[in-house]
Amino acid sequence: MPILTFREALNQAMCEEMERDENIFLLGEEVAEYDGAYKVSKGMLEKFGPQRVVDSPISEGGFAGLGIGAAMAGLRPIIEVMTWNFGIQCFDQIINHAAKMYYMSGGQFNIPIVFRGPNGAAHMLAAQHSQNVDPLVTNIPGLKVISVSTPADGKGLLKAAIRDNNPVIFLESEMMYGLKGEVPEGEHFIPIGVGDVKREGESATLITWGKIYHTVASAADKLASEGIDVEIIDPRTLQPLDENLIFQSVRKTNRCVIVEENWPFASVGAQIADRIQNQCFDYLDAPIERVSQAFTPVPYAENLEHEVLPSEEKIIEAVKKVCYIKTGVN
Amino acid sequence: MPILTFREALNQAMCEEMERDENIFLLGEEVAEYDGAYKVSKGMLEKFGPQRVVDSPISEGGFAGLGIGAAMAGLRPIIEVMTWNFGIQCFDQIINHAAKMYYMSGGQFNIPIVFRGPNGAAHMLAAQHSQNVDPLVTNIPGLKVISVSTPADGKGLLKAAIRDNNPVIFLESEMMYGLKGEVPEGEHFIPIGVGDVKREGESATLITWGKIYHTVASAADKLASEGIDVEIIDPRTLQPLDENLIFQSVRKTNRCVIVEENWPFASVGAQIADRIQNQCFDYLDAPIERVSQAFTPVPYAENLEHEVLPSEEKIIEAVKKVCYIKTGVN
Amino acid sequence: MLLNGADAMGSKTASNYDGDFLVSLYKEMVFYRKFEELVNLAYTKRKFSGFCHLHIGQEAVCVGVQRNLRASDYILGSYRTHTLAIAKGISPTSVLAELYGREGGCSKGRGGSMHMFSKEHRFLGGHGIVGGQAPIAAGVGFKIKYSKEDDIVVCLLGDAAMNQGAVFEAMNMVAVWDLPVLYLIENNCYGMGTDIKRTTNVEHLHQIGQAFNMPNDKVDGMNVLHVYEKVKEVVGQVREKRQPYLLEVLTYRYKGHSVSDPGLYRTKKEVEEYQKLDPILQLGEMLIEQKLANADDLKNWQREAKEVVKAAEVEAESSPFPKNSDAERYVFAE
Amino acid sequence: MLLNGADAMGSKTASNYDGDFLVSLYKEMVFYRKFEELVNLAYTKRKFSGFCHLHIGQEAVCVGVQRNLRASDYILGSYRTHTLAIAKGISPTSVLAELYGREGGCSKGRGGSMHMFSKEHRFLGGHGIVGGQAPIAAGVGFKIKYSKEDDIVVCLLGDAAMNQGAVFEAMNMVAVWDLPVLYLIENNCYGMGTDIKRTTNVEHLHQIGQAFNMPNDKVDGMNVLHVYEKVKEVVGQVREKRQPYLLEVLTYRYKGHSVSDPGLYRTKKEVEEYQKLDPILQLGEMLIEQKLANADDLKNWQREAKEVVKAAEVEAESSPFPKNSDAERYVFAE
Ligand SMILES: Cc1ncc(C[n+]2csc(CCOP(=O)(O)OP(=O)(O)O)c2C)c(N)n1
Ligand SMILES: Cc1ncc(C[n+]2csc(CCOP(=O)(O)OP(=O)(O)O)c2C)c(N)n1
Ligand SMILES: [Mg+2]
Ligand SMILES: [Mg+2]
Repeated sequence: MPILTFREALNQAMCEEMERDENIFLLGEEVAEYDGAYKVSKGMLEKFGPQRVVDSPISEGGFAGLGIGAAMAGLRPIIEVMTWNFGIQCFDQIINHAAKMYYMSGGQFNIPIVFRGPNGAAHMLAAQHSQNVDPLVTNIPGLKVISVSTPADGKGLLKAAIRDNNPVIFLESEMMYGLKGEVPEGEHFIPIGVGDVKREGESATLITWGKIYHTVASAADKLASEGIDVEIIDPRTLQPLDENLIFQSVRKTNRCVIVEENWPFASVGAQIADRIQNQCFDYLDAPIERVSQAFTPVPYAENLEHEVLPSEEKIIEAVKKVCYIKTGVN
Repeated sequence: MPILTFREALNQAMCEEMERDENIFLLGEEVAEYDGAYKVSKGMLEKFGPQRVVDSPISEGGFAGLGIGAAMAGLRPIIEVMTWNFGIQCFDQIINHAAKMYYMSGGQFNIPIVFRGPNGAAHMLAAQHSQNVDPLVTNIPGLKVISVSTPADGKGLLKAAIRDNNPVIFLESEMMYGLKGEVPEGEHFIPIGVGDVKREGESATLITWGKIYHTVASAADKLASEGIDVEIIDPRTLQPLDENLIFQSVRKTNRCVIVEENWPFASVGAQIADRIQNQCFDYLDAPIERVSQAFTPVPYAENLEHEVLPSEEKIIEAVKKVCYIKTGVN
Repeated sequence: MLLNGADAMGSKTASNYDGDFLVSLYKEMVFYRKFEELVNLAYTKRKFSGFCHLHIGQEAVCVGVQRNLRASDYILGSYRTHTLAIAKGISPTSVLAELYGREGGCSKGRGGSMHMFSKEHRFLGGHGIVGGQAPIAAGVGFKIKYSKEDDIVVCLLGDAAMNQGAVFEAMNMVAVWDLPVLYLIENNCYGMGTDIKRTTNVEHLHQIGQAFNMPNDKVDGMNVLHVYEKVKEVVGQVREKRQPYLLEVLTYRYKGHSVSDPGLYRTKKEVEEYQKLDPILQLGEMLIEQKLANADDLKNWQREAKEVVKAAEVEAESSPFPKNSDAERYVFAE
Repeated sequence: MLLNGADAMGSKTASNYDGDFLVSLYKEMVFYRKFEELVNLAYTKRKFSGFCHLHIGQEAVCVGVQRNLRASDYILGSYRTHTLAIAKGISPTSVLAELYGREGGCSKGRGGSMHMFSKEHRFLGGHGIVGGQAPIAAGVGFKIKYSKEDDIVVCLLGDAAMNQGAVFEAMNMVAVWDLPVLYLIENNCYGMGTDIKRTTNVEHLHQIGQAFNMPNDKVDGMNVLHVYEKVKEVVGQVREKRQPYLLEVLTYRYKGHSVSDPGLYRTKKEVEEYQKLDPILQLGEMLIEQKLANADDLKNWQREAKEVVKAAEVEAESSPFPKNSDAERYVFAE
């Protein structure tokens, strides 16, 4: 299977879909002549021309709405936000308009649109460039939300997002664009709402998604060398959430740690924990533990940033806690 | 004690504080000459003049930022959003600026500001006028969040919010402005972060806040008549949350229902459930149940709206469920 | 004090028009007025609830649009669009059924007063967030250009909506990309209780178009013939040049911002002054002057309109409420 | 092709100025340049990370502001504000310490390149959201008026920031409320890789002020004397009239948008053309012409500046990293 970087996989997904359907277009800041701020749309201007790959002004709220209008009239926009920090400027259009249009028009105007871009902390970008919006968008009915961790999932789910007839929020990560992985050619398509068992195991269930998955995976390797054999569930789609996959795993392992690279309060992790306690109450041998960001704006200084983000050590510690294994720290 | 409506109690809080400190001003759409869209600022223009009670253009993002700037320079703004549906337009300024300024300036620029206004569904206002933002703002470090259910709490906590040296999100409800209750005169001050036991009981803990509290209270009366004696905890402040008060109650009753007038996913209710399962694991005799809105945009038609919002019946049913009492429905 | 400056309708006067045409304009406006009067009454009688914003006084705008657009052109507006929806072809019955929260409503009772929609009639809402429709309209213009079609979009905005950043961003994009969008400001002098002069700094709102080098002008919105001619000209220009336009219609709303607003922020006298310029009144006088009708005709037409609206109401009320079990439909399309 | 139109500096020429003054301007600009060159190098050497936006080519703007503001006036800017911070009085050492993520940084290492702050110097950021500082600046203006003070606010914005709705909303409010805010557009021709001509429709960005009836003008930003005079005039006007102003400074950035941008969207030739107009070069030639300096002097001053910056770096690097245990400080004030 071909090995692609994350950005290549996403690029391939968009190109394949745009070749298939000429109503699809890509619009955002720097997506055309600059090949994308993070080069995700590299070569697409050349391939599809300036009508279908459109550089926008720095007017996030405006062009989000423009995408929604184009979708109402029959196109299928892909809107790139340079990062989701700026995507917050689209919230009025996404939350008040895109998410509600189909319902409030009594089923007349569905909005087939994808809003995509990098999300969450990268490296030393400080408070205004490190926001993870996943809890904010998953709370809203009418939006589908995807957060991917591997190039293959990226391709398969971006294709699904583009073909979906509803607004889809697609969350990427600056730090992952260069990450390589095997990516199936052509019609590689992963249905929205289907999670993935990224690692099988018996000792405990680790639930995670997005960039931090890779930290979880390496923590799992370390744990394995200590004889702790965790299962990793990556829901991939956060909205709708593949709850059954999660419940099955927890009912098997009886222990669960949720790892998210975000603030803990009213987060996706909180939601998952609640669903598990409610649906797997009698199966749990220990309280569900969560690893998330310290509840502070993300600092610039490298040491502080490391301090507030989830880390391998914190994950390992949490797994040991649910397994009732004493660590030096506890 | 004087009986006041909710709007009078809030008005009193603002007036008392503005009399005390001339750096406090009120700004928002229709707050001055119109006395407020919901008459919360009635008479304030006359009392304080047009410099301190300011009608703004319909520029939510802009005047949110204006408030932040005024706060950086030494004033203490109260910014009224006509409803929180439009407050979403302030999110870039609230989330990216107000919440992060103190941290990213290394402790130099704190932002003493209150953003207040009605929140959540009212009656037949349809999808774009029924949004409850509590999960969206509680996820953000650097913001304090208050959601009140009685006139007295409204006064005491609005005074605390105005005196706080940080951004405070203060959530009210159109439907409650006319609600009456006893309100202490003068220096009635409720510290932020302190919850309230609104009703004592042994059978189960009901956790709720904001307008839906009143539905919960009447459900509690009905349950009492059936011999089910619930305790009602109203955290009042959602961020920071008075977790200990919640834990104490659940450790006593061993059963818990969380009722929120909002969508369930990644909500404040989910957060509370997670904290309880984590901290009261061995005390729980039943899974925590949650009552919340159906996961749909809020419909206009009265019957549909009733259908999707939490109701007395749904609350009673959930309480019986955690008490393992069979109902007709289950 | 009243309308800010007049406007050209070329050398045309009422006598340039066909009599039947003028009568039909009259009847059309009367219909809109009677429709909103019934809605007002129904709301007061609590036949429905929520917010309810009436268009009374602003009827000439609907005519301007109704007469100059093609069925395939698109319209978007604010929450004050019961009659605009009718002007675009949606049946009065289904607008009323929508107000009454019925399955037969043009948005199946899910949207209500602020959210009229009809895909069939290319009526793209009915929007409740002030100015929110402006970027959406830009997107519809984008689609038209993208697909090389020759339709246009009209996006109606209130005067106070001009202070929304989203509206500026939208106008900038349509200007830069040459999209066929007519932004039509209904300047009814107030945003809720706030005189627009208190929240903008330009003399005329259409001058905001200068920030985008967008052609712009204003028209007397109390004179239906002026509105008709100006909208015709401007629609023609947008359609031909495939470029946007910003048109300010100077009008006035007689009723409160919404039915529950007592309107204490303006004098009775001010309202009365505007009512002297009432578009229906003005055209009625013209009809009589031109001997196209007499006072009884006018009265009859008004009665007839009232009857049609009444009949529509009866029909609307016979539409069923949505089924409770359908509450969770229409969240996602297949 | 290059700068869009000239601008008045009255009848003044270089000979109108005191020689020491001209020399001091030169040294000031050289200092900013050398500072950013060191920052560039340090970033390339990975002494710090994150985003890093340099101001090289735009030095005259800092001078314009530095020379015409009082210590009690306020400044806000974007993420491209290392040297603007210095211009407002923040020590070069603490700017560098901030870049290096040290406790001694002007934001205690919490903010980094994009978030310089100093309460003492009334430097209110250092903002990372394009245009986000514009409404905040309006609020500072509001406070000044509220408290009847006589300071003013200068808010710097990039050319591309003019497409942000928040900026429009802010300009409208300062215009309506007569707030003493000078919005200063640094038009360096690009927003990242996008030529500003591709995303706005006006010939000159300052014309956007027309939408708010706000006085506005432009100035050649490559000529430091022009900038000095124009900013002086405009600052004086804002201070005296207590009304806002929109000033466009036509300038150019030589380096990439950020240090990691190779700048492929423009030709080498274009950059070179602008560099011929370099403000430091121009003033240096003037000094020589006026016999206020010779080539060696210029070189010496450049060397001196470099040394001062180098020393500042050494000092900055001796500042400790923040304590890990302090990671959760500064979320809330007492
Ligand atoms: C973003 C936003 N802010 C505030 C409101 C509340 N609101 C509804 S209508 C209105 C006044 C709008 O006035 P204008 O644009 O002139 O339209 P008109 O009502 O006069 O037709 C306001 C403030 C809203 N719906 N949306
Ligand atoms: C709201 C927002 N959108 C996008 C970005 C990403 N971004 C950072 S700088 C920039 C270009 C801004 O150009 P301009 O305003 O001309 O300032 P310059 O960089 O030229 O100084 C962009 C798009 C951002 N920081 N904020
Ligand atoms: Mg109006
Ligand atoms: Mg620029």
